Amino acid sequence: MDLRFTPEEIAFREEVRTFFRTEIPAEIRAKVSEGRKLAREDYVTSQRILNDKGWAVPHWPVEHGGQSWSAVQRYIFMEELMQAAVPLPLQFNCFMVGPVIATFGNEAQKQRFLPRIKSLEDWWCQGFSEPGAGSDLASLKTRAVREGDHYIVDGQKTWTTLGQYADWMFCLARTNPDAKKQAGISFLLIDMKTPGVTVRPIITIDGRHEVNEVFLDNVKVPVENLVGEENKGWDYAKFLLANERTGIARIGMSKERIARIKRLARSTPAGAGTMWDDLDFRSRLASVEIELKALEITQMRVVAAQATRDPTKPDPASSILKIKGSELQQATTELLLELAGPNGLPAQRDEAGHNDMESLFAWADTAAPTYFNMRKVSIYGGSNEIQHNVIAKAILGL
Amino acid sequence: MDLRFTPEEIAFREEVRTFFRTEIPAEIRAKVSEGRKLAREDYVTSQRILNDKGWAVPHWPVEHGGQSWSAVQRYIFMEELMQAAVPLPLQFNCFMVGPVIATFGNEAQKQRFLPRIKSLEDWWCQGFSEPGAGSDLASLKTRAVREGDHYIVDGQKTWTTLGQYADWMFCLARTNPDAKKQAGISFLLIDMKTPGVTVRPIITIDGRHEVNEVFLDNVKVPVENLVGEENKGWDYAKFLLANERTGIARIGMSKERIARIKRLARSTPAGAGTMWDDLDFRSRLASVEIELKALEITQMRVVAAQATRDPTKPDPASSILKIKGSELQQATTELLLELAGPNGLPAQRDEAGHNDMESLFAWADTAAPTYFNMRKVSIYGGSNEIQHNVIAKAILGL
Amino acid sequence: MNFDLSDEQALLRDTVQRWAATIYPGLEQLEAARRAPLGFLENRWAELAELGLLGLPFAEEDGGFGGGPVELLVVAEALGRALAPEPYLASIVLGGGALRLAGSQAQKDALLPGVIDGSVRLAFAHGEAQARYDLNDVATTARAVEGGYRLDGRKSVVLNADAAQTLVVSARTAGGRRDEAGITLFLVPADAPGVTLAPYPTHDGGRAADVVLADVFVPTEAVLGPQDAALPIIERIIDGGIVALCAEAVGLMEALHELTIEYLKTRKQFGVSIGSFQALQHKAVDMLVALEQARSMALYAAMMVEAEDAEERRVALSAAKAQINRSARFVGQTAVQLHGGIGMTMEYLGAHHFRRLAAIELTFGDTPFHTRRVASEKGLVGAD
Amino acid sequence: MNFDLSDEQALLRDTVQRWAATIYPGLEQLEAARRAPLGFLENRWAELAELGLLGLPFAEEDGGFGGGPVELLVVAEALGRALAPEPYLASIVLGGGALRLAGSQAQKDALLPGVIDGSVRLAFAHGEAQARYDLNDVATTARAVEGGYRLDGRKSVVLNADAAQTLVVSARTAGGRRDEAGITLFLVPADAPGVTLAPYPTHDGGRAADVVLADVFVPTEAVLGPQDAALPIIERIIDGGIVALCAEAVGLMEALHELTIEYLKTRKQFGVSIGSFQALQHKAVDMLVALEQARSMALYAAMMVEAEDAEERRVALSAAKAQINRSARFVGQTAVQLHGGIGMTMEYLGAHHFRRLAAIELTFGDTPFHTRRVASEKGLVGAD
Repeated sequence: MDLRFTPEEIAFREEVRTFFRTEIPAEIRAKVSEGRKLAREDYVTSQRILNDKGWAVPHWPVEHGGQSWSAVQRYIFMEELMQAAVPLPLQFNCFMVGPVIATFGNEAQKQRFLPRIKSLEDWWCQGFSEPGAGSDLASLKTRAVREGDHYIVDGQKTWTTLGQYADWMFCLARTNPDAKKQAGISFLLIDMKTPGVTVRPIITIDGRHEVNEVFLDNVKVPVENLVGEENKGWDYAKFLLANERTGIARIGMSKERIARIKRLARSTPAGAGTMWDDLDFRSRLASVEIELKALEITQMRVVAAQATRDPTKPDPASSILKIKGSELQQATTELLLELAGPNGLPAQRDEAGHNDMESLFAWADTAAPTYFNMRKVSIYGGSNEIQHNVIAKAILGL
Repeated sequence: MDLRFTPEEIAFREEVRTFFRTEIPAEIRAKVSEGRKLAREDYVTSQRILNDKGWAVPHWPVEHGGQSWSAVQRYIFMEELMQAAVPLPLQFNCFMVGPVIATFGNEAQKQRFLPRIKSLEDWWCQGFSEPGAGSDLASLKTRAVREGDHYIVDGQKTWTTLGQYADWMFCLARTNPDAKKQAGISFLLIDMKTPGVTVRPIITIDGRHEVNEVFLDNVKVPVENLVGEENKGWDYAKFLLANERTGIARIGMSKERIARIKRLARSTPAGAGTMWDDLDFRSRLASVEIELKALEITQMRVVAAQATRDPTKPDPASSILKIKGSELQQATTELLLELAGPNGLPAQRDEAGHNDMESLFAWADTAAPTYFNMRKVSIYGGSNEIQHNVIAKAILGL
Repeated sequence: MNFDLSDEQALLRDTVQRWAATIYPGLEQLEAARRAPLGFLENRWAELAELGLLGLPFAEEDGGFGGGPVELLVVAEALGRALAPEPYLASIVLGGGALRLAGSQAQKDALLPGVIDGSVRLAFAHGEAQARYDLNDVATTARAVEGGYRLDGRKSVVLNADAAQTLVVSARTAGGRRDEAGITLFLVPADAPGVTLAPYPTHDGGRAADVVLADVFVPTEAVLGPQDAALPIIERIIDGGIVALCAEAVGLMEALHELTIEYLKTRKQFGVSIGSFQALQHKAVDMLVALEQARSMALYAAMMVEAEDAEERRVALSAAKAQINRSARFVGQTAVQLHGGIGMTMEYLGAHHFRRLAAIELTFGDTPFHTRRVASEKGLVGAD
Repeated sequence: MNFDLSDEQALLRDTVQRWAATIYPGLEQLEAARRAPLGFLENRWAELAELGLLGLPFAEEDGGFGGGPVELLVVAEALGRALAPEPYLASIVLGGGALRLAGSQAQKDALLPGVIDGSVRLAFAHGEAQARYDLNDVATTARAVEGGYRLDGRKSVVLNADAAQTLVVSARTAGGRRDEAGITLFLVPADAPGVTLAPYPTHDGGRAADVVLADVFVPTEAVLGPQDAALPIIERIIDGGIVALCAEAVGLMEALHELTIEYLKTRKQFGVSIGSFQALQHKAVDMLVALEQARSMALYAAMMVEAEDAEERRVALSAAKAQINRSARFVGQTAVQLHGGIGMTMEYLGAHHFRRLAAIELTFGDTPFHTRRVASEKGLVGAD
């Protein structure tokens, strides 16, 4: 047992750290750190820089542009990326549809889609959730009926994150209405420019446009855009969701936010000094740091165990990462909002300009939206209640 | 709306407060406050003093020795009693079997038992719980078979609190094995000296002998010791348990413990000063005080509402009192143990005598047993999980 | 001890509830009002005047109705339930509170008729960016000049300042930034030369402004209450604000809990209503417990806000606000969690309750601030 | 990065687990050992010597096996699982740690052979009643006299002192009670004139003693490590103790969690196993999460206990102990709650795990103490 990184791993960490902090534009990283809205171009710029370096999709098979990194290297890469406040390579492209096509797609699909997925020439969105389904994903109602060399797709998707930017959607649709729930579902790739696709914004409690409803009305999808076998889509979705869950602890993001809180606390007036002088505040911050350090080790244990696991089956331990990781992400946003205090109330204070004192609190505008927005992390990707059910069944045998 | 006490109520409070603090021996009250073991005689002494004053059972019907106090007066009486660290009048006598006999017993039973119940000439214990039943009380297995003018009782009871002191037990036994669960149960009064009654101590995690198992082996119980009707015992038990729950928040006890923690903190060395100088400790104490004040008002609201409620039906709001009251009782014991710190580890340090410094921590010996013992309050009287179920169903309609 | 409302109080509650339910039956009406330039519609304010609510806390001899803390509780809870956006807190409770507690008869005569008939609104310009929740932290200055004072400084997050004709401004007439002594209150017309407002929406759907005071002249008669000794009055103004916020939060939590229970009963998943899942039931129960604890402490705040003993009052109000804050956070977060995705959207009414509850936590002191205040004084349980 | 045990470490774990499971298969055997005068049976101590465990942490040149923190982790976790009552912590980790870290070759030669073969046991007499968890708080004095020192003072809750032949005693050779400098360690025979032990059982089923030192003479050779500068060594001794406690707590929590899951599966109520109730399932899951968090931090403690940088080490060890404490409280309390009445009795094995977990919280620093230590230094996340 040796819990330290090897000298090679430390060198690797330095390499990626330096790259992130020198090559990804500081303005983009500042937006991420400060919880400000990223433009489509910010995502694209950042991912192209990674892609040019060969780092947009290091976890993919080497033949499609991946790196032959160890699990530890991949872990280091993601942690450093988050701690440098680099935008995550677009999840839907790099962690979802890409691996599915690389694993289950046919050669033509691989050739056509994968290069544009990793370069973000195509922006993908996810068409899984439906109104009324929630965590019971398999009860989806969208139908795809085969007519000649097309499917005709009808239905409605929701919670489609960043769908307003998307060129393509990967979508679950019911191709056999007579089969049992999970059976009879297929995995389709839909061009968002196809007639019949309508995107409607949903404004979330942070006041932003991040998610959408997508209406599919008589949408013609060529049969060549079916991934894998008809009616086997549920298997591919499970594979994809397992990928989603392992990355969900977002420890690097929480670390980055804690570091930011510490910096801000030193300049935030409180009483005769600053919030940094408030040992009570710092003790509560330390409590979160402690749990986060524990979770980081837990994550490293899961990463180390991945070497000997069947990669197509989800590790139930990832549910622990999901539960605790989301709780800690939320806890950091609560501390950020506490730090902002009454200066966290204004929504668009900058419309008024600042004097020196208010400019000390210019950051505070995004504290509440960040707090509001992060309530989602215990809901999406399988709510924390669902994760509890998963562990109770799969690990505890209850 | 006027949330203050009336001048008459304030005068009443002064009267009972003075009585408790001058008439109940200080040694007995000190034992209660310090979490030390009370001897049987301590209970008897205290209750006799109350009984001589006419205050052992103020909530009983006046014709059996009760007082015509208002709900507010009863509340004030109990709160002041607990805050003065007076031993509660024996629950099994005064709040359980007494009201049942007064309400459902026949005239002979009232004449025979009630005076000795309130004077604690007879010590009663409760024979409800059975091994394997737990919160599912109605699944009890003890049987009573009618033979002439006796019942022959066979079975086993458990968690019989202070059964080692008891002269009598009130007991649920199944008289009709063919009836459905709650039907077919009768409420019997059993003389503990009857052949076939065996009491076995159970040592609890505080290291003390507080509860027992009671074995009933071919025990002859005269038919005149049946309360009310045969097979109607479940109704009387429900009446009794509703009584149990309203008193269970024990706000006065928690207040008394907080006051004691504050006194002790002022003399407990910590760093260069005392624990009272530790604002972090005091903030955590204040958090409990705040919740306790809120619960006190909640309890007063329930008390005020009692005037217009059917007294034979439990108020589901009492489940709120049970949940929060038990959590706060437990929270105070955690703070007490924290205050004790490493000096809370010794179990019988007094065997060694103290110097001045250790005598400052003489109190610390009982901190851990008190903490251990109070884990019971979220378990007994219907576990807090059961209380959640009750509220979900009865109040929320889920 | 008596928790019943008097007939008059019950009537007041029913009146306000009925008005709020009629005017704001749903999100659409609420959003329409919020989109107005001031964040509410002036004709609604006039309706509140007609209902007598704007005169409620003022003495009868001043044209008011002599309502006390219980009346405030009833009104704030009913308005809170409906998320009514009118500036009752800013104008009547805070600004009006300042006039009520410290105004001379002349000042009351000049302003109260307009406040009560709805033609004049007030705002309380006290907080500053560096002060957080410390009421004594005032950097704004007032220099004595011939015939009056000249004010300089910046007031931060002044609730509904853009809707006010007159501002109650605190400024330092003596002492250093954090001294308790040396603070004085002034009545300042919002359109006085040198007053600049920088208004903005707040994250709970309300409005506030930063108020810049640049060499603003006010005459000596503009001094409200005692010179150099306004801090105790400011405390009492904020105490009134705390009572109003506590009651408002109770109304919000009650409504949000009802929405949640309704959702649990109707929303189906895995073929059953999600309210049949025990884990969710227990969380809904914990919400109820938190709500009832908050309700009790709102009552306690109303009971204690007029207590004579300043320390006792301070401990009680802080305890109430701390409990409200804790309950508000738990109820708000749990409601969103139990709703799942829909609870995350602005299209869902409950999300607005959640946002307002979060804002209440940040107003007039957060949980650590008030808990420490309880801890640093004698506390709630005597140790004699 | 590699979390696998080496073959030797895995063998060590299996050996200790097998021994503990054989010797302490249930409560009866455990209670029998605890009833012995010293709270454990001396022949079991000899068995631990035969297994090589008593020499484990000592250097090979001193007759030991050169085991490091991971070996300590493995042994303490396995002994913890079984609630083994032998004084491994007191004698080998603490007392032995003092010798290992500060002993001269002569002192090691004199004592270690006996420690390793089980004929000599040590105890670490450092804590005092007023000190709580502050390692610098030492009121016991050592006056330099001709040929040595005279010690006066009282040591409090010295673990397994009544089983030790030699005590490692801290005393002040300079400075005031809470000064960091001026503390010196001494080797004191337990039967030296003037040493009086007041032993007692502890609430977790173990034993400890107060040690009274009344004008106790020790020769100059009894000084262990540097004069006046023992505090850094004391810190490292306690650091070792923290690693051992963390690992022990993980073993205890693991066993208690298993008992709880077993109980949930077998216990029937309302006609079904109580493990089918979702609310109880979710609590059992929360126990697992707490256990895994604790397991990770025990690993972290072992990894960091030999770090060069004293501040980094201190923050890491405090973080580990704080996490262990929090997990221990949650797992212990929840286990009792899920068991209901049976979990409240000494007849149930799990109740003993609960008691020991509570005692671990009070040993070498509670949660607020260690959280504050993390907060007051640079913390775990850099803010550069």
